[in-house]
Amino acid sequence: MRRIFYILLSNPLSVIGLVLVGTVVFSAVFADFIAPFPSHRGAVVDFSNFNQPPHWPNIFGTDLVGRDVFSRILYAYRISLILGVVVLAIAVPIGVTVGLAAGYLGGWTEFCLMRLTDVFLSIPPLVLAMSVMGLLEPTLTNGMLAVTTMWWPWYARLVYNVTRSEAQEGYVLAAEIIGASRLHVMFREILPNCVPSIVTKMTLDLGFVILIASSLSFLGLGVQAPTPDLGSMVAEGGNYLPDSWWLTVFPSLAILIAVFGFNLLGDAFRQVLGSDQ
Amino acid sequence: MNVLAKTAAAALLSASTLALMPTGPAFAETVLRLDEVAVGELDPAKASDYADSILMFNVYDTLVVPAQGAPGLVPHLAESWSADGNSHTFKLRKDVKFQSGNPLTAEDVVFSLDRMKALGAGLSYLFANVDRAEAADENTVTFVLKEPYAPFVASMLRLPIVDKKLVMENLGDGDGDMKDWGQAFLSANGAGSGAYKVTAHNPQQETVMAKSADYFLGVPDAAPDTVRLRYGLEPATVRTLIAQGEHDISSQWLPPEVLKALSQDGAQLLTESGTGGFYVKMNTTKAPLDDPECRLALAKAFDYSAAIKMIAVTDEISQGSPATGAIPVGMLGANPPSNELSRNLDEAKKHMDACRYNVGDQNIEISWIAEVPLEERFALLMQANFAELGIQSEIKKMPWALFAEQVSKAENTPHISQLFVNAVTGDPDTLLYGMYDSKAAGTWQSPEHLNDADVDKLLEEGRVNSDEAARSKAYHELNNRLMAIAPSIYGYDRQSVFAASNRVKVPALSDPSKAFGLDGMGFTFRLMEMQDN
Amino acid sequence: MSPVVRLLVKRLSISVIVLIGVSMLIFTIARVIPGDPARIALGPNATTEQVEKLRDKLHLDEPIYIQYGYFVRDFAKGDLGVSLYTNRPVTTDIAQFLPATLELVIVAGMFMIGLGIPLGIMSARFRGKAADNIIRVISLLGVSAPSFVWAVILMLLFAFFLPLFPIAGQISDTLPVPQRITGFLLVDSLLDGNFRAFFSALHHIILPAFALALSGIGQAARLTRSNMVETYDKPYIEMAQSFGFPARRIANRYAFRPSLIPSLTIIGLDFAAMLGNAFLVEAVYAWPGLSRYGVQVILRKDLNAIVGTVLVISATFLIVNIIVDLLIAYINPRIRLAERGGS
Amino acid sequence: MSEFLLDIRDLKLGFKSYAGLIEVLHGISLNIRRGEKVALVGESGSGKSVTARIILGLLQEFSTARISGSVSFEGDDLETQPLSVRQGLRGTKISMIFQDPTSSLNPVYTIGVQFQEVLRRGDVQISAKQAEARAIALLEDVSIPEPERVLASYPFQLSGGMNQRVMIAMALANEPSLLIADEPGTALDVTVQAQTLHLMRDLVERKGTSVLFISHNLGVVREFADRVYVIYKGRLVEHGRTSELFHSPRHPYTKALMAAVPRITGGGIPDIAEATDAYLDPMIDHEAEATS
Amino acid sequence: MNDAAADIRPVLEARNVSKVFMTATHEVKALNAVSLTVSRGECLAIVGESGSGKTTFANMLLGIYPPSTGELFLDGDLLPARRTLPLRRAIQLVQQNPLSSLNPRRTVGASLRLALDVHDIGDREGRKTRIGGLLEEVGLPADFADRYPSALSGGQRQRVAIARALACEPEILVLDEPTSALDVLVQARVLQLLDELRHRRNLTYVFITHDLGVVRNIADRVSVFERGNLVEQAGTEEIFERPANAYTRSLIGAIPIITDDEEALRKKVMEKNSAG
Repeated sequence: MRRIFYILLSNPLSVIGLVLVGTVVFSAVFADFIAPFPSHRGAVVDFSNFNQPPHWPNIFGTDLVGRDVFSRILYAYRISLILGVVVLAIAVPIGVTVGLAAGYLGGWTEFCLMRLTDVFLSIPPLVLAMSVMGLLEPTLTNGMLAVTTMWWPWYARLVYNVTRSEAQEGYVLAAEIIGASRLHVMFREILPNCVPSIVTKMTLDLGFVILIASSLSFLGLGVQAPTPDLGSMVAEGGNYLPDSWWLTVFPSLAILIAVFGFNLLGDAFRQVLGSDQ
Repeated sequence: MNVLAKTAAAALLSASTLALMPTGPAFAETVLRLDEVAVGELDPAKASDYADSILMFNVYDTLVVPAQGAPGLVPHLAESWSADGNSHTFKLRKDVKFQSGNPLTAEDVVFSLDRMKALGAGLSYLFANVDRAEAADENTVTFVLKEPYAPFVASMLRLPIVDKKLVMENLGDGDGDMKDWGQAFLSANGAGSGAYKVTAHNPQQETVMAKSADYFLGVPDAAPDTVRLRYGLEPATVRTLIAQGEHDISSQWLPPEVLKALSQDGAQLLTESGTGGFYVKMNTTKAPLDDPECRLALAKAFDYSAAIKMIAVTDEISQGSPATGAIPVGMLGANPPSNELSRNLDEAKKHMDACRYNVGDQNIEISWIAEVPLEERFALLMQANFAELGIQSEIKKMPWALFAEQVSKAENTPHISQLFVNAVTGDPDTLLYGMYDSKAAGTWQSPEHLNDADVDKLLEEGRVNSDEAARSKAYHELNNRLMAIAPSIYGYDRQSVFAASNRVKVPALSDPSKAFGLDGMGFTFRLMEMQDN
Repeated sequence: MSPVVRLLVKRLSISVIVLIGVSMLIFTIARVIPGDPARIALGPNATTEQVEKLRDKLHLDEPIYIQYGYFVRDFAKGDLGVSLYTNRPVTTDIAQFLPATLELVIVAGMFMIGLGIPLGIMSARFRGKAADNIIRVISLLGVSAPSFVWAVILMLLFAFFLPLFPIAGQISDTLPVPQRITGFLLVDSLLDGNFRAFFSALHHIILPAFALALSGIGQAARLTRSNMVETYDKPYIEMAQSFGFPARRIANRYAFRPSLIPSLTIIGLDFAAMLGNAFLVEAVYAWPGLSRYGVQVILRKDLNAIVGTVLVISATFLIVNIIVDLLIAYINPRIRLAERGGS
Repeated sequence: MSEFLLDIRDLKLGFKSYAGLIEVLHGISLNIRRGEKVALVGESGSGKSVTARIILGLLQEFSTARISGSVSFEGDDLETQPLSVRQGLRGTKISMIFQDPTSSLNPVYTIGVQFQEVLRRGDVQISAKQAEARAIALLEDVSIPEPERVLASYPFQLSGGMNQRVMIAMALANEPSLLIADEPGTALDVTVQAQTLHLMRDLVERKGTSVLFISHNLGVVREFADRVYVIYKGRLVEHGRTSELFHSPRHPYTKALMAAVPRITGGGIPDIAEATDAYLDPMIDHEAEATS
Repeated sequence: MNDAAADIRPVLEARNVSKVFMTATHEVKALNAVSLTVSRGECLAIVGESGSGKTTFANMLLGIYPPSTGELFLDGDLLPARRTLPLRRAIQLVQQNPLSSLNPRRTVGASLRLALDVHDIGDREGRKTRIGGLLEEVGLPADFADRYPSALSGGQRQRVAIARALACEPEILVLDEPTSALDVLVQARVLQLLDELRHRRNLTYVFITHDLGVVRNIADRVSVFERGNLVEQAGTEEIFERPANAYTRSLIGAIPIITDDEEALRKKVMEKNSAG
């Protein structure tokens, strides 16, 4: 543990990542307390103060119906994080099971599962999510479904590759020779050794889920108004460029900061956990 | 590796020199560039929206056109017309040739009507009443109606005449004698007699049109030589292009803030005053909106002045003016401008109390059309307004195609839909019949699914009566009835505002004495003037 | 049969299987969704009879596997149905719009490879030093924003505030469009000998391609770096160092090429992912490509067009992957000369 | 000019880490005369490989490494030399042979290409044709049949023994005065290892190359080296002429090491006690005693 | 050294065992009609260089894959292609590389416990003490059960691997180069441990190695494999004093040696080689 902290804290980039992620998570969790206008997460209209550039107390300006952009960004973080966590909570177990089974059992199991994975992987991720999302109703639940559909194959791929190399390791042979069941070998012997790669990827992916979800919303396939969503904010604000720049620039920066933070942290984990072995 | 680096370096190098290269026009002809959000439908029988209309009015001709700066119709392809009971006879000009060189005859008019009715798309419902058309001779054509229809002649504005010979030469695969009625051909090519002919059509990008040299009315030199109608440009793109002098006329769908910014940058604002309005439509078959009291409550709770504020572009120009009732000001049967609708929360609450539903239990779905960003703001406005009555609501964004599909069934139609509707011929019948007649329920115009005997009766009266005063009375009564049962919230009377560069002069959109009383006619390119610069 | 040919045959056959899977998947999604495709196709004013007639014609009342059968039959005839968005056969639309997207993606791919890989090499060579940290932050930033954010930002900076580049479209509208030969404007204009058009097209493509490439550049740099750093731990690098080869030569020659083999697969995937991200960039730059078409048809639930677009994009994706595999086989002598097969 | 080709004095090495400075070498001094084959023998982790890398200057590039002491080559203290000079020695005056020949050759280039690069280090002007001729001659020196075929091959196409010979030929291609051999052939089969070692010994003797031979295998050291240094946990514990040292090991650690090697003459498995503090006793230098 | 030859009945027998592997392009014959027996309590060394087939043979003993042709017998019973749990339990393995043979993410105790759980040895309570006992039997403190392999030295890990194999209470241990990754001092101690365990538990060893020095000191009999063929088989002393096969002699000739006695022996063997 000491070593892990040492490595994390000795690299300024990791520290920045930690700070950024901490800020984002903190904002999302305590949005109710931080946001100067908590009611602006919903359908509030205030035509006495609409489309205003940054000023006090609307430090990021107001949108076209007079809502505080800063407050909405905080709530948008909340939605993004929920989406990211839910997507990963579903996609990771599916992908991991598929990857373990394909990588360890081999043969026809491997062929069928990996071809299935290939099918999902050969539709560019965004296109797949868009198709699912576009054909269903654009809601948060469907958004999660769409992003999950495109996400599990990556874990299947990752775990498959790790499993294939881990299966060559002596401890797997040892367990087999002792007579351990296949399930034991897969989940108790191999899986723990996939955990570092999975955790690293999950950290990076929390950022990328936010990114993809915002891309979907950008195309009009995301969370619906009045729920605050970073991608939709950029997309809608984009209509008013360059005059009402604050409508686009701040949500864009918000995406950048969150994803950047998760990426830095993911990199740090990769460094720490990668050198663990 | 080195090869890659060199390629990249070369690419960058050329990129930097490129920025310095002049990209002026290659030849000295005038180009008009405008845009629309939707793809223009080239097939005139399928035309229905604004982009389609622009194409139709320039590539094709109609028997009559609206008078400029005044109500009524003036001859165009037809020299004169007369009515005899349910049959209308038109005398055609003899000097008109299609762009193909084929002469335009009565036979073409008959073909155009048959085709329109056979395809059953676009605005063909305007001709549902027409039993048949007959060509008495080369230049005489008679339309026979099934029943009296007062605005029939006005509906001729929506019957573009198609070059029969050319279409017959280009029939595609299909069943029956007429195969596909030339749909494949006409979706990519023009077959009209209009002042402009289609030279290229890319649904993703643009339709390019060029002056037709031997138009029967002639085309002034000042009119643009080439017109590029671009599709689907982002508002920010249009805003920048106009500011940089690379675009001429924006679509009317630019948000007011963008129009404002452009006008501050020195762009001119063009207007097309309305034959239509912004309607907030309520599904009268779904609880709680099946109770008129509840609908009235919503109508009273709607903040009309906030809506007007939202659409203001400058102090003088707005995308709309306050509504006075179901019929826009200036149209037959409309209330005077002084009768502005306004919000009254107390009355709204009274209506709410009279409503048989308990508001707390109700959740209302407010939809908005994805292609029109402004509607989202109205959705938010309504959500806030209705919340003051204690009504919960959720906002739903709907792409146009999905909306049009869902309204076909009353149970799928959202509680609240927002629509911009206009009279396609300028006559109130073409505005109101499609929206409120019980027989017309379930089209995109009628998400109210209204079924009201009084309304039906008054609509019929307005339709069959040929006497102007009697029609006016019928439409006034209809207006009152529609206010009383409130199938819709009448948001505001609509006016289209376009931002335009100063390279172009469009009298029909800037000079009220030259204005046509019909949406889209203002974009008659031959009447525009390009400035040299 | 040479190993490379064997690899090609194997990859092609797997691709066909995958493509069949993709078509089933997307076809199923497209058919089970709520909404009546016939109603959507005919538009708001159609009568019930017209809708019924079209339902019948489209076999919409048959079980889904029968419908799929019809789809496969039509597909074999090169018929993907008619798009409601453009009212034209989907194949016509795809043929018209695909080249613009490919052109954009290929140019972006050149940026990705031409900038991303050299940055990655530098980063790996100076690992742990300031140059490495700077490059890592830059590439991480590139990865950390979706292409639409970059598209908007670049447009704001270099088309609006600093009007160096055009803001929309594929070529200046004052120029006649070169005769369509390949569909690629850059190629066609050159074949035409029309250099004005060529430079205009190049001028138009740089900003969108760069916006599209930015995350790819970051990705390629990161990947190249991490694989090279791993390669730096290999004994043959130490051996090269022991022979005193200059650090730069060791980086560019000894460490880079072996590390390119694992990198290429992922770079290939990234390249293909740009096909998807093109959706975002084409929307911003009004680029008349297949992705923009894809967004429109998805928003409109234009089923034939969705199925067609997704199939074509997936097929392109698979082809890119096959090309990448062949490239790897070319670079990796172990595959090219594989005589020991599975050992 | 010093009598020693290589003279290491009080070399210390530590690595900075989260747990503070970890000392790896505690001040070792060793030297090699011209034409002499000197072995550095010890267990894994004893510090023998890092010593080789310090001589080559490879370790100096790590920011966490802390090095002190002096390394003189041909009389010049390398630490005071500019980087370019030190780098210039590599592959020309000093070269190295690594443990696993197959993974030490670049997998994506043919032997011929790699050979040519090595020859260019010695002679920048050399043409491709000359390089090939020279490479063929060098490969023949290490008894490689069909050198042309080997030059056209990739490392994975050749056996480990063949790659080992290639590596030896490369290392000696520019006629270095010092060859560092780090556990050569450990990854190979015993018969192959024996053959290549003989071959290498003959070659360096013929060319008069000095060798620093790093190994954990006492048997191999006994057959190859003139002199032996025994290293234990970063300290030299015993030093002497090979025959002397093997005949009468005196340091407790050396003795244990010798005892632990199973003999082919039998005698059962030796009983080896756990490590004792005696292993850290001061160094016993047979030579110093002999001269004094 | 030859005291274990008392029990004559073979515990393990291979009859004409061959193994052919298929690659994409051609067949590789890894083992060619090998027949041999191992007596109870004996240590049989299988000696050969890479590609000799010695590992293939071990893998078939362990049931990782079946022979292509030929049969294997345990206590006179034919070993089936799919092993039952009791058959798996009877033959256990100690691998060459202690770094990879222990799961880095599981504690030593968990690794040992697996064997007890799978074969249902002892009750839940008893397993814990049993694990401690096993560790102590291989010379490690019982509290090592809570450690992860990364906290152990190479020799300690190999001891854990041995304890794990013993946990199954096998009859036969297949030792696949068990000490070749270890330093010479550690090797000696591990070999010592193995020798003790064999006698204490009356185990049968199949000792696979290329190190003839080790063989000389631990094995009762030696089988020499060369390219899939069993080329020579004899008592250990016999092999070293009077090797019959040229390949065996070249192996002996290649061993690095450190004493003059050994040199003399090697010289004797090599002379025979050049003579015969």
